[in-house]
Amino acid sequence: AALGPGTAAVAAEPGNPANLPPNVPEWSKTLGDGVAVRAYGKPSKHEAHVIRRDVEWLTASRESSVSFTPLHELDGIITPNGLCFERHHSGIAELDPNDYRLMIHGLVDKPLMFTLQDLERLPRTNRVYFAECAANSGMEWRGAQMNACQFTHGMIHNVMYTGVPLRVLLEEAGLKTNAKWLLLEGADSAAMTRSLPLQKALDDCLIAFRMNGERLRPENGYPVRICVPGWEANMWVKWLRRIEVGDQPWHHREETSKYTDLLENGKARRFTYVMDAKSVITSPSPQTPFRHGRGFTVVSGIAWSGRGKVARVDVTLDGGRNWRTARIDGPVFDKSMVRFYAEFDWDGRELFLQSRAMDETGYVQPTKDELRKVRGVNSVYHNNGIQTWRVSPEGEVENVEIA
Amino acid sequence: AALGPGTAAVAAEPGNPANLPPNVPEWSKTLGDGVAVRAYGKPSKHEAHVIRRDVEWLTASRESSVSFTPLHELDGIITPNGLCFERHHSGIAELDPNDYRLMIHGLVDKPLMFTLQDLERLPRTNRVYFAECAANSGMEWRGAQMNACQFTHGMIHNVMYTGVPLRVLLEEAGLKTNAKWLLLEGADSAAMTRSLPLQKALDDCLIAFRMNGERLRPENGYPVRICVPGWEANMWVKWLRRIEVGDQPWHHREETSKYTDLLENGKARRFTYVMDAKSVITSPSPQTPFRHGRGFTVVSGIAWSGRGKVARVDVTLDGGRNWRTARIDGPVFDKSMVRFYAEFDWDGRELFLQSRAMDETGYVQPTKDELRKVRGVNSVYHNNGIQTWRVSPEGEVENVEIA
Amino acid sequence: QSAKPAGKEPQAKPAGKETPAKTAAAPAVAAAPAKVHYGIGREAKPEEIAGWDIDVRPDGQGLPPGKGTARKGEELFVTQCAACHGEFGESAGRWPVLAGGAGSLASHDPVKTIGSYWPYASTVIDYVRRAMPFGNAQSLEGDDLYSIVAYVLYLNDVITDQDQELSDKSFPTVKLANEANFFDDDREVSEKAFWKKDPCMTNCVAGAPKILGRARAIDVTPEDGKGPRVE
Amino acid sequence: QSAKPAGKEPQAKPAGKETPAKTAAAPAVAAAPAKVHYGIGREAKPEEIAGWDIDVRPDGQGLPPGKGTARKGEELFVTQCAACHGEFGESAGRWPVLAGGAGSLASHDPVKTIGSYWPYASTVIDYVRRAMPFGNAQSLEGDDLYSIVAYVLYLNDVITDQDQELSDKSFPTVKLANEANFFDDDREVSEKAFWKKDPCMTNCVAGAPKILGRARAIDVTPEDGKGPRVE
Ligand code: HEC
Ligand code: HEC
Ligand SMILES: [Ca+2]
Ligand SMILES: [Ca+2]
Ligand SMILES: [Ca+2]
Ligand SMILES: [Ca+2]
Ligand SMILES: [Ca+2]
Ligand SMILES: [Ca+2]
Ligand SMILES: [Co+2]
Ligand SMILES: [Co+2]
Repeated sequence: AALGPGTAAVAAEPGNPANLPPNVPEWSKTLGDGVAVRAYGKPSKHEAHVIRRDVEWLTASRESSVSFTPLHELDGIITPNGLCFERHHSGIAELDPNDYRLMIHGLVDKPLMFTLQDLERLPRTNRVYFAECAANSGMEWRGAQMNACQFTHGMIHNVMYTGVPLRVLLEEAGLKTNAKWLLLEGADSAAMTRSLPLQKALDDCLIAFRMNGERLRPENGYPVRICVPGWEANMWVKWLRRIEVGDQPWHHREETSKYTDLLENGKARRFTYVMDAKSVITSPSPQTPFRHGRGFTVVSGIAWSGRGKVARVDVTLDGGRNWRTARIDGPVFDKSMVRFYAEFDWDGRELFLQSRAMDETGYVQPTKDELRKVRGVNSVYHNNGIQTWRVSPEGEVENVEIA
Repeated sequence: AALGPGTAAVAAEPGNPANLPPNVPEWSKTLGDGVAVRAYGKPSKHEAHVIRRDVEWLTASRESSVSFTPLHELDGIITPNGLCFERHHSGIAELDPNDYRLMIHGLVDKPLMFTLQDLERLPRTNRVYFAECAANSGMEWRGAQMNACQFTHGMIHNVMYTGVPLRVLLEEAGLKTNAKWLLLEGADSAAMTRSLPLQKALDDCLIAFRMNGERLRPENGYPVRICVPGWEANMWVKWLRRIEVGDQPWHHREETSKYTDLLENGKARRFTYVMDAKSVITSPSPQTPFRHGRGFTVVSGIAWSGRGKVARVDVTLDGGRNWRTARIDGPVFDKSMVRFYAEFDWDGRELFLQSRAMDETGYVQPTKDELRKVRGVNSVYHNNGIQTWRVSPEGEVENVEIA
Repeated sequence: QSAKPAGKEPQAKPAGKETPAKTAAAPAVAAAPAKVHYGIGREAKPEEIAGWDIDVRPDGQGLPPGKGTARKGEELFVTQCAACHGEFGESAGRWPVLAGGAGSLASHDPVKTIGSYWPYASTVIDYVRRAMPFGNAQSLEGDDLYSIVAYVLYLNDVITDQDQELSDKSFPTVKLANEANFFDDDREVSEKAFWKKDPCMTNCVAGAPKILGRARAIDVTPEDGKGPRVE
Repeated sequence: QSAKPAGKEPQAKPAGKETPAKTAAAPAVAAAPAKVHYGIGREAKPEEIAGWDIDVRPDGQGLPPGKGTARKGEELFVTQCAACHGEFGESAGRWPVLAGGAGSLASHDPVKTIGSYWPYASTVIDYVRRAMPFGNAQSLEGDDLYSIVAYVLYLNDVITDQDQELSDKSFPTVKLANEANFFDDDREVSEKAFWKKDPCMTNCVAGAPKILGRARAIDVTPEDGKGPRVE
C-alpha cells in the first residue's frame, strides 16, 4: 500500500498464530523425515521460487539459450551447484563417465589420450573462480530493460573447482616450439570450440572435474570442463573432449560471429577475453524489495574482476552524488566474486542505489554512459556499467537509468 | 584379479567403443535438455551412488539417527548441501519460514522476538566452518570396525555460512551483569537443548540462515541454526527457536547422558566442547580403491581443528615408520577443513596409509593407542586417532589397525 | 619440514555492532548517528515466553507446577513409554535402556542409565517434558509428568517408595548417585602430551607394520545390517 | 577512503609439474626420482585423432576432402536448413538469420550475418560441419557439406556464380568483405580512462537524480514473454 514519501509502512508480522508462541507448532511435537530418507538433499519446499529461470523471447529454442542464476536469493560468494546459470548451444550433453576421453594433439611431441581416471592421478588444485558469460547484462545496452537482478546480472556463478592445471597436461604431451594457440572443443552436439592463447593456458587454466566438492553437474560440463579464470565463460568449454595445439587462432564461430564486440563505427573488437570489473546490488533489487519499512537495514551485493582481486566496492544511495565504501565480508580470492554489504538507517525516502567495483589493477567500474561513449550500444557483450535500482518510499525496487 | 605383490594390474580402459574415438557418440550429434528444464539442478544419473548413507543397526529408528557424508567421493573443502551428514533426534522439522521466530530472554534487559526478516536486517558475515559430530569415528574406539571412510569419518561437513553474529543479538537485548550461560533450544520435536558458555557466544558464534549461498536445508536447520565454530556439532542447534540467558549451565540430556566422555576409571568428562585436530585420507579408501595399477598417483584427504587453523599435515605410506609433509591446497581458514594431497609413484607394493594433522596451537593428532592410553575405549565421543588404510598389491583398501 | 599452505586466509571476527557504524554506508542524505541498538526485533511478551520456556535446571528453576508418585506413574509409563523402553526401562529391542547398569561404568561394557550415570534428576523431567513420548513431544504436563518421572526414578532405585510424592517443591532435593563423577574438560592438562614440538618423521617405529585388526573381519559395514550399536 | 577487505586470500598458481616433485610424499620405502613425465595417459592413435579432428582454419588446415556448388547445395539447404533459417537464410521465426544486413553494422540496428559481418569463410564450413543441422550435428560431409556451404555463401553474395565449385583446394581463396574490420582487444589503451586513481566520492553529480528510463515501461521481463531478442 502506497503511503507517500517518507512514510514506509512496517509490514505486519508474518505467520500463522497457531505456530507462534505461546503455541507449540506441529513440528515441535511430531516426528519428521528420518536420516538418509533424503539421500541427496534438496531445498525446502518453501524455497521453490529459488530457481534458474530463462527468458522465453531471447532465443528460438531452450537448447540454445541461457538460464539465469537467482542472485537476488543468494548470499556469500558460493553459488550452489543447482543454481549455476546455464548456457547451452545444443542442450545438455549427458556423458557416461566411462566413455569420457580427453585428446591432446597437434603441435605436441606425443599426442595423448586421457580417461577421467587418468586425470585424477595428476596433481590437482582447488580454486574459487567466477564464470561470467560475456553477454551478461547484454540486454541493458540501450537502456534499462529487465526488471530483475536475476535477468540483468544472472549469467554468472562462483564456484570452488578441483582440477588439474592445463599446464601439467601440456607438459606431459610436450609442446613444439611453434606452439602458440590451443583449440578447445566440447563433446556436445554444438562441438563448441574456442581458440585459447598458449600463454593463458600455461598460466592458470584448470582441467576441472569437480565443482563445490562434488562432480561437475551435467549442465556445467560433466565430467570435465576447462576453467579459464577471469575470462569470458564462453571459453570455459564444457564436456571438453579435445585440445589441439596450433600456431594460430582458429577464428571459429564463437570468436567471430559471436563474442566479438561491434563498435559504433562498424568495426569490431575480437579476442576480448577479460571480464572487466563489475558489481551489482543483489538485495534489495526488483525481486527482493524492502518489506520492512524504515529503520536499519542491509544493502548486499557482489563484485568481481577478471583482472585479479576486487580491491574495493563503493555504494551510493543517491544515484552517484555521494559514495561510501562498502564492507567486503568473506574471502577475497583472485578472479572470484566478493560479497559486500552497506548497512544504513533508511528514513523511508526514495533511493537510487548503485555499486561501483574497483580491482587491484586500479580499474574502476564505469557508468553505463561512460561505457556507451567508448563502445556505442551495439556491442552485445562486456556490459559492465554501473546498475541503478530505484527504491520507492514503499520499498519497491525497479531497474532505472538516471542522469 | 590378484596378481601377487608388486604386480598390480593396469585396469583395462573403460567405455563403450561406439562412444570412443574415432567414433562420434550420440551426445555429440543430438540435442540434450534445454536450459531451465532443470530449474534446480541435480547430479548426473551416473553419480547416483554419491549419497548420504546410514547404518541401519546403529539406532532403533531413522528419526533419531545419523547419515554420513560420502567423503570418499568429494574433493576440495566445500561439502555440497545435499550431502551434508545429518543427525536428527526426532526427524527433520519442516518449518514454514513465515512462522519462524527466535526468542531471546532470561538475564537480559529486554526480551526480544525476531522474525527471519528481522535477522536479515542486521549486519551479517560469511564464514567457512566445519561441523563435526562428537561421535564421529565413535565406532572405532575398540578397533577397526567400519570398512568405509564414509562410516568411519563421515559425520562432518564444511560449509560457508551467512549469518548474524550472536553477539549482535545479545547486545541488542542487553545482557545482565550475572549472565554467564546460554540455553540454545531447537524447534524440532526433540526440542534439542545445549548450554553454551557466554564467552563463546560473544566470540564467534553465528546465527546462520544460509549455507553455501542458499537458504539452510531443512535437514540442517532451515530456516535458522547456530554455528558454534570448532565445537562439537551437537551444539550447533538446528531450527533454533529460543535462547535463554542464565547464570549456570542447564545440564540437559545432551550434556549429561550424552556428549560426556566416560573414562576407564568410570569418571566422565563433561563440557568437552572443542573438536581436537584430526585428519583422514579420503582417497584411496575402502570405497575408492586404486584401480589404476602402478605408477604416479594421488593420495588425498582432509584435516581440521577446532582450535584454529590446520598448520600442517603429514602422510605416511608405511604405517608410521616414515612421514612426509603433504601439500595443503586451497583455502586455509580458521576452524575449517583443509584439503591435502600427497603424490607418489606406487610400485605396487602393500601400503599402510595414514595422515596426521597439526594445528596452529601445536597440537598433533595422536595415534589411536595414544588416545586409548589416556581415555580407555568407553568414551564414545572425540575419537580423533590416526586412521590406517591398508592398500593391497591389487589396490584394494581396507580399514585396519596396526602395530 | 613444514608445509606451506597454498593460501592462508585469516577469518576476521564476525562483525559486531561497531563494524557497520565504522564502515557501512550511511545515507548520503544524512549521516546515521552512531547507534547503541539497531531497533530490530520487538519485545517478547511474557505470555509468549511462558509458552516456550520449558527448560528445567538442577536448582529447580523452570520446574512446572505439579506432583506425582511412582505408583500413579506406572500405568502411564506402561501405556506411553513401555512399547519402546520396556516395562521396567530395560528397553524393547534397540530403543534406549532407561534403568540398570549400576556399577558398570568402569567395566568393559558400561551401561549408562539414569541410575548408573546421569548426574541430575532435573534432566529427566526436563527431557521427558520436551522430547517424550518420542513422536508426541510436549504432551505431558503437571501431575502426569511428575508421576511418570517418579516411576522412571523408582525403576532406577533413585526413589524406593512407590508412594513418595515428587512435586515442584520437592524435586530439587532428589539427588543422583553419579553426580560427583563428572568433571570439566581437562584435555589441555591431561592430554598435554599431544602438543608436540617436532613429531617424529623418520624411523619412528621399529619393524614392519603388523595387522592387529581388520574391519572386514568384523563385517558390520552396510549393507550387512548387523553388529553392535553405538549411542 | 579505501575498504579493508575482511580477509585477503592469495591464490597461488595451480601446481605445475614441479610442485609434487618438491613437496609431495615420496614412497617412504624408496624416494621417487624427480620425473619429467608422469607417464599418465596413453598415446592417442592417428585413427582416433582423425575421427575427432574436425576443425577448419582460415588457412585451409583441416578442410575435409570434397567439392560442391551452390546449385547442388540449394536443394540440400531447403531440405535440411530452411525450416529454421528460411529458404534464403532470412530466418523462420526467431532462428538465426544467415544472410543480408549488408551495410548495417554502423547503424542503430546492425544485422550481423556471414555476408555482412563474418571475417572468414572457413568458419562457415567448420561450424556447419560440427554443429548443423541443429539436432543432427556432424552428419554432413564431403560434397554435400561443400555444396550447402557454397549455397550459404551464394545467399550472402560471397560467390555469385551458382556453378562455381568450392573444394578443399579452392576454399582458402574465398575471402569475406568484413575481415579487415576486426581488430584485437585494445581496452587497456582505448579505455584507459577507466583506470582511475581516486574516483569521486562526494558531490560527484549536480542536482537530484532524474529518471531517464525504466525497465517497467519496456515490460519484457518474464513472465511477459514478449520483447526484443539478443544473441
Ligand atoms: C516410540 C518410541 C519411544 C517411546 C514411546 C518413548 N520413547 Fe523415550 N526415547 C526414545 C528414543 C528414540 C530416545 C532417544 C532419542 C534421541 O536419540 O535423542 C528416547 C530417549 C529417552 C530418554 C533418554 C535416554 C538416555 O539415555 O538419554 C528418556 C529418559 C526417555 N526416552 C523416557 C521416555 C518416557 C518417560 C517415555 C514415555 C512418556 C518415553 N521415553 C517414550 C523412544 C521412545
Ligand atoms: C532446427 C533448427 C535448425 C536447423 C534445421 C538448422 N539450424 Fe543452423 N542454427 C540453428 C540454431 C539454433 C543456431 C544457433 C546455435 C547456437 O546458439 O549456438 C544455428 C546457427 C547456424 C549458423 C551460425 C549463425 C550465426 O550467425 O552465428 C549457421 C551458419 C547455420 N546455423 C547454418 C545451418 C545450416 C547450413 C543448416 C543445414 C545444414 C542449418 N543451420 C540447420 C538452428 C538450425
Ligand atoms: Ca527457563
Ligand atoms: Ca535392548
Ligand atoms: Ca560384508
Ligand atoms: Ca585440426
Ligand atoms: Ca526472423
Ligand atoms: Ca509486466
Ligand atoms: Co569478449
Ligand atoms: Co564433547
